[in-house]
Amino acid sequence: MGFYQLLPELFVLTMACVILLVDLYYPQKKLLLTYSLTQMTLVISAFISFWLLNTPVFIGFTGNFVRDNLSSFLEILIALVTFITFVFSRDYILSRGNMARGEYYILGLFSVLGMMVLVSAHSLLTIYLGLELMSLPLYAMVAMKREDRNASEAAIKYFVMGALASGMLLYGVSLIYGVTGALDLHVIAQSILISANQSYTVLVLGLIFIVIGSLFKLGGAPFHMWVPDVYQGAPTSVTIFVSAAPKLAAFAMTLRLLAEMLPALYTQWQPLLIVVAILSMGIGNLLAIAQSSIKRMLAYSGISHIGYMTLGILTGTLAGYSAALFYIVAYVFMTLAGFSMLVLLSRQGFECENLEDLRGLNNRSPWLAFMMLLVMFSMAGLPPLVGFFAKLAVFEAVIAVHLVWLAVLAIVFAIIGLYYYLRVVKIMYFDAPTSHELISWQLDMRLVISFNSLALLLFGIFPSALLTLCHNVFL
Amino acid sequence: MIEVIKNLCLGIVLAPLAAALIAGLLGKVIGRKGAHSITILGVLIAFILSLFIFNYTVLDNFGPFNFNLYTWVHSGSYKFHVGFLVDNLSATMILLVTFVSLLVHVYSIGYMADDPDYQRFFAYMSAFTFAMLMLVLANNFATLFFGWEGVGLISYLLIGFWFTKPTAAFGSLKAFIANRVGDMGMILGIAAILTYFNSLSYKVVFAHKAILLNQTIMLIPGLHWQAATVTCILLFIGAMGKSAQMPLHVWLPESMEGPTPISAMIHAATMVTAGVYMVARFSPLFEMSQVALSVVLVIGATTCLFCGLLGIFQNDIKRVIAYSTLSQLGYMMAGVGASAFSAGMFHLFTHGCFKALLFLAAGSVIVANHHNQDMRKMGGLYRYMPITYVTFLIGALALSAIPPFAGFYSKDTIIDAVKVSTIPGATYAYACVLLGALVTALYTFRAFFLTFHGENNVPAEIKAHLRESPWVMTVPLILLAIPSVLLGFVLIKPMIYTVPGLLGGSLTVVPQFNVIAMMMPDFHGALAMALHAGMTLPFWLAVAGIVLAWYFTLKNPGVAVVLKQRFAFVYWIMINKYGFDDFNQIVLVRGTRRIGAILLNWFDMSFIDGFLVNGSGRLIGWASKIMRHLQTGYLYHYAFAMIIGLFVFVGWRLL
Amino acid sequence: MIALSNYLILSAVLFAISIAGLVLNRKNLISILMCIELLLLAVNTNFIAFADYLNNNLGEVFVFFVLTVAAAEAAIGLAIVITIYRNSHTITTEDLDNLKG
Amino acid sequence: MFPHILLSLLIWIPVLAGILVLMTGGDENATIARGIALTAAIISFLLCLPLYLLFNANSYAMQFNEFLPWISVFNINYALGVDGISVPMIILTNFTSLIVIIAALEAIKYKVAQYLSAFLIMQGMMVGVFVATDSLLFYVFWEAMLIPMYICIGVWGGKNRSYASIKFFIYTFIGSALMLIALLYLRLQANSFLISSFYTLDLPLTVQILIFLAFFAAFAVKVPMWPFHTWLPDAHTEAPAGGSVILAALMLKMGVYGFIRFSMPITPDASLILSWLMITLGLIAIVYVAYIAIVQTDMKRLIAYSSISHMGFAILGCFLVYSILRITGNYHDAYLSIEGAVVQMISHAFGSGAMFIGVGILYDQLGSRLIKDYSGVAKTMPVFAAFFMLFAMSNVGLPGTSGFVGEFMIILSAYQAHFWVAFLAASTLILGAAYTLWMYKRVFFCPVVAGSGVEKLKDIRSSNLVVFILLAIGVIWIGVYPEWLLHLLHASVDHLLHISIQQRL
Repeated sequence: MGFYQLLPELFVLTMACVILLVDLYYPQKKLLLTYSLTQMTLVISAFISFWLLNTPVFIGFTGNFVRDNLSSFLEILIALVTFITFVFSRDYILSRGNMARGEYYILGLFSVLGMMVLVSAHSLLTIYLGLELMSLPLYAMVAMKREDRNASEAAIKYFVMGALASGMLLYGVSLIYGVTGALDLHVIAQSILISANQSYTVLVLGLIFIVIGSLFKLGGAPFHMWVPDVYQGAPTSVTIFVSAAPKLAAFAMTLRLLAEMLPALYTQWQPLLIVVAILSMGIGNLLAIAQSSIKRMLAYSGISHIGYMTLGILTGTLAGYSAALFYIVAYVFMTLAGFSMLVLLSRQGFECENLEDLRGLNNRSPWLAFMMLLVMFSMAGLPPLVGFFAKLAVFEAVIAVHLVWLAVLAIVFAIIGLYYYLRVVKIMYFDAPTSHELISWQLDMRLVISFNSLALLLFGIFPSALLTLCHNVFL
Repeated sequence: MIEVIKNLCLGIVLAPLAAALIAGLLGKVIGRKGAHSITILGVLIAFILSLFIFNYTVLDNFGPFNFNLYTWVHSGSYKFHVGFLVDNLSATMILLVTFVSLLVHVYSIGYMADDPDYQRFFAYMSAFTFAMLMLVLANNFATLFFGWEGVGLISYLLIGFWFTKPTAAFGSLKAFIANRVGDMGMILGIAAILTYFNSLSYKVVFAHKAILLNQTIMLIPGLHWQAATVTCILLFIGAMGKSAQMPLHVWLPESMEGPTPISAMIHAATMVTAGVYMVARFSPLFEMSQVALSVVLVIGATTCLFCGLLGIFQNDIKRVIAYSTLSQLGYMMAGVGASAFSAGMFHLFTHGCFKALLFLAAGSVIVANHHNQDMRKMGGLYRYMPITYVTFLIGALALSAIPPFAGFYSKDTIIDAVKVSTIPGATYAYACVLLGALVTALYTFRAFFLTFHGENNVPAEIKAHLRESPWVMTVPLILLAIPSVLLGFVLIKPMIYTVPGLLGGSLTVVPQFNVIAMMMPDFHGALAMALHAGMTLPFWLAVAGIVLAWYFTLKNPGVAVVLKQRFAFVYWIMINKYGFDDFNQIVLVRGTRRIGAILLNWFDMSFIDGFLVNGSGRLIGWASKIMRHLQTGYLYHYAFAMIIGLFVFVGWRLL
Repeated sequence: MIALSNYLILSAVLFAISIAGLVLNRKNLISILMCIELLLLAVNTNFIAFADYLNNNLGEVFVFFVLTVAAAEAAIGLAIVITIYRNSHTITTEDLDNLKG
Repeated sequence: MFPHILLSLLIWIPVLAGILVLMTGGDENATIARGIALTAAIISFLLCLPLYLLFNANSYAMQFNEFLPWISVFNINYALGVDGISVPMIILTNFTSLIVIIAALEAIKYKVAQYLSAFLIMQGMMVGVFVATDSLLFYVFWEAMLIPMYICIGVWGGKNRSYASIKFFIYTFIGSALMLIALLYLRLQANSFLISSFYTLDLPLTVQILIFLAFFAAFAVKVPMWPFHTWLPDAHTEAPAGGSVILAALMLKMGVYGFIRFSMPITPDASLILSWLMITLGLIAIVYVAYIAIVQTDMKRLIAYSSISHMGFAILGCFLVYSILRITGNYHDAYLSIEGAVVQMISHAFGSGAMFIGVGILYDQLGSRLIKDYSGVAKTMPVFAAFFMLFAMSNVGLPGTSGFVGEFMIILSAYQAHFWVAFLAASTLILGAAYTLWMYKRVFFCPVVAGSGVEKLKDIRSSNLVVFILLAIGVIWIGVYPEWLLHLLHASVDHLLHISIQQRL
């Protein structure tokens, strides 16, 4: 039966239940046990996924489940990213009393489970289930800071839009099902190939719904409206979570739906993605300029990154997919580092949310300023940081399919985007600090953020390993 | 032999350079005495070695020697060297340069005695000698240009020697810029040479000069010009800058802001004559273009007369001499323009001596008067400074071309050469140089009478200290007075009326322009020429000039005042120097600044930077602000945006 | 026998109504939740109709899952609405515009 | 020495030293930071010696090659090598960096470690630009250099530093971003990022022109050519003295280097067709910008504009090649102009770099860069004034100084192309003298105004004196014996010219 292929998912599920019980019945100070168990779970699941890496592709459980390199790789990353997220969450929720509950981790774990299901889903049903399992805890987590009006507002916006999007996705799924009579991705792909022109219109209609549903989760324009509000409104530790790991899962979903299920409709979805990519890059970069809240700015910057990533997918080539994968991985670690920095700079009674709060960071903590500088320049796509090679990879893929104009347009938007990244650096380095309060010294956070940021540099100087990995995932 | 010459030349050139470097860099270490000793030693070495060279080259007639020291630039087809050409022309010229320089160095010990920047001054002077020698000795255009600009630089530095004086700072800048205008022509001329000959070496260029005959160049569409003409005129523009020919003469009067020894050496005897030297040096090229010669002649003659006229109206003793220098440079140019290259060079040599003499004598007067240069506050000085008086008189007589002083021979030769010349413009030029003789005598003796004769107007406190200058200043005067008397008499035959002559094969004259050959039959020796002077117009004009000067300054000064009132307009033009300065200041300087300001403000800052660069920045910022409003914060708008997206996609892909 | 297309049209109409409700309703969050339920019902209708038409029970299976998820969704949605009410004493959609721009 | 890793050492020693310096932390350890930085700079400069000695100037081939696969997926390699054009640039880079670091020893007192580290890292990146033979590696160094420069202008700059630094960054990024697209396109055709593999591509004319324009965007901004020059005065004015020196002496040169290394050999036909445009822009830079320089009131701005004007010569020198070739038909005639361009690049580095340091010295003492705040500085700072005069004269292009050689070679070449081109180019003799010496007159000459602070100025000493002496040696050495530099160039220029004039259509 190959149950061991399911091991990471099963493990996380079991542990989530165990931790739920522990948290309920074992009284603890500072949630230490819950926290450690959660982190341990993530680490172990990552190891299990790692162990499953490079095993032959397994499709089982009546075609609902797939274990391939993409899924294992993304599962590792999801676990890792969540691990980092939780490192930054611990102090954050402890110092904000009403959030300090075990549910935070448990919800997070369930969401991770949803993501894992999503990345290894092989049928429309599992995709839907994974998607919802991932999203529902997220809605709750956004609203966890219960007395915060903005958090609730963000939650309801996220929730309503998310529900709408999954409704659309479902509608598309139902149409595809109606045409092909199947839910298994490969079966659908096969039957579309065989009966090419039959019900083409319905197929395309379904495709459009599916594209909208999946791009919504990624946060591509014009389905991006929730992103800035949620990122800004949610507690920063949740923002890290929302902005990072789910993107990996959503990326996998998009790729499975478009590249695995509907490669035959390539000519139909490519133009859609081109539009989305251009809009995302444009809106993301343009609107980020006008922001004074750094969380919101990073949200818009995230939208633009999704646009660049989409460039890779829309090529419809393996090189493009691997470029997109590389991009999304790079993006996730950049955004992780960016938001983590905000957590690190916040303390009880002070949330580092506005650009102004970074003023003169170089005077207060040169090291952290330097880390943030790396993040910003990586996001801007400057060598020798990983963000540059991410952009390079997608541009390369786009030019390879003779969409040079698109690459030029993307570059133009990158130039516009450069401005606001530079502004962050400017605020940190060139402006005099307004506050001289010491920055709290949490070794774990500092270590993690240093590793994270230096990784951006390291993978920028030696991108080959990661690039090759992303490349091999699709072989 | 050539090795010996090479080493001699190196010695000549490097001795002043080394002296200059030591005096300049280690000035504080070696002190004032050390500075003047080392530089005088350097120039003395150069002078002595020049004598050897002169002996070898001119008297013993070995030579010419042409050699390269090292390759300066080698690029593709072209090789530019640093090298020397020692022939009669350059050998004679370096003798003059080192001689005058030596005397001026000695003289400066006295003149500059009270100056705090003593060492710097001597360093500059030695450096100037170096640059001038490079200019003279060059065997190719690149080296020539090095010396050419080098003397310009040091002239700039020396005019601005007392840089805290605003007028000195202004004068130096003006001198440099005016020279640069000429140099621009010069460098284009050099570029033309390279284009036509693929080489900058004199030897190659002169050997292949026929190349120029078949070439034309189209500067304005439809108008073909002789390559020779264009090249020569471009080079001549360089000469105009350096030799202060109209309209680039404006800097020379300003250069009087420098110390007087400098005026004597640089702005009278040596540097300013470089233009004449260059035209003579390139006589093979100039001879190929009648147009170019004509231009040289007309400009020279014009400068000769009109700058001389200005000298009459000056009250500053140095400025009078400065305008006289301009006028005499005009004579030289007219001479070479008339193809009497040897006559031009002849005047260059004699003028170098008597003008240096005049300046140094004037300097002596100025020192005695405690740096007052206004002649109206002098007068009757002959009683106090007899040596200066006599030497000044000798200089003045030489300048006024009274036989048998040096200036008579050289100037009369030029006037005769212009008279017999047949190239276009010669008649006009003749009129100019003829009147120039009158004018020269007039302003020279006006200055002479005002300074040394008449009523003593020296302020009382200075009068008490009036006395003759120290020997370091008077000895050079005497040494210069000797050639000012004799040089013409001695040199006229060997230099002008002998074939091949003192300057020998350095000069080329084609038969149809050879005015000297036409004058040859009328020459019967130097003495005869002096005796014959009474029969010639220029002599009587000069005498008339002296008499007029005497009449207006000593006999009846009131007439001058009446004339001034009667011809107020002419006087106004004259004291404004024909308006050249105002024109430059208002049209060129202010115009340039205006253009610059317009380009800067309207184009660079407003259009490119303001509109295009920051404009696009602003546009993006504006778009960003506008688009922000799309994100209204209302849930139903967000949903609506998604639906719009849906409809657009559906409509686009399915309809 | 009612033709498949009629079901599809019905579901499309339901879908349209729910979306219209989402877009046009500016007052009450609860009705937005209801619209979302309606949206899922439209999808369910589709699935059932297709399953019946194709003679394939996968669609029906899917419907069960959708219903379950919808229930969970409604629970979370209502919980969020409650926190909103606690914080701002209103559940009017129009008032939720703190986050914008 | 180790020829096989020499180039890597040249790149990475400064970078590693930079990191080391950065780790010394705050200003309490400034002395250590200074020591490390100076040592590293001296070592890298000394490493140029084996580079120069072991370099075979008779071969056009890339030497000291290093080749390691770097990013195999895209076939990007860590490929280094130098030819006769890059060797002088590398020596210049290390020399200038040494100068800047010596000059910073005294002048910089705030965040010393960060300052020195920024410059060391920049130095490594700049060497990288000149030694990379893989175009993407080139691009990485090209862009990476912007970051420390941005920080440098922004942290240690003047009042308007934020604006200037962001403008500098975005401006240069715009250009290079387009270049990236061109590189990616070329790699698609050549299946390799090696620059040499681009030389053999036969591209259709339209493509060539587009690629030329993309490269043009990158290099023209860097040079900077009119009308892409407006970042430079701002950046120069606001940057600290060291930043201005690096900008003027090295970064601008990269634009010209790019034209010689990329544009001309890769797209020869487009270069030929568009050479008129380049020549025109070069002339505009020479004349128009000189006019603007005349009316500047800020010394640094004035020198910045004069830099633009001088770089116009370098551009002119590069693209005159095509006109000369058309007229004389002998490509040996074209050497003069392109080698003139290289000499101009090097010589300008000395002259303007030194002048920027000079203005920095004045600024440190009086806190003003405005010409009108000074008068009679020569009275109180005679040694400084003497050096400044030398550098000003180099800027004016006086024979015997380095500034003359390049201009002379290019003006002479320009005449072969067309009289009026030469005429406009030669107008710099007047205009250059006008703006430089007019400034000199107002700042150094004229009486000292009491109360202006000039009377309290102290003349240069110790480290600044060393800097000036080194620069003065450079200026005079190149001016008197440029053949020392030129002999390195011949073989490589010959090779690149061959490629750059081949018709590929």
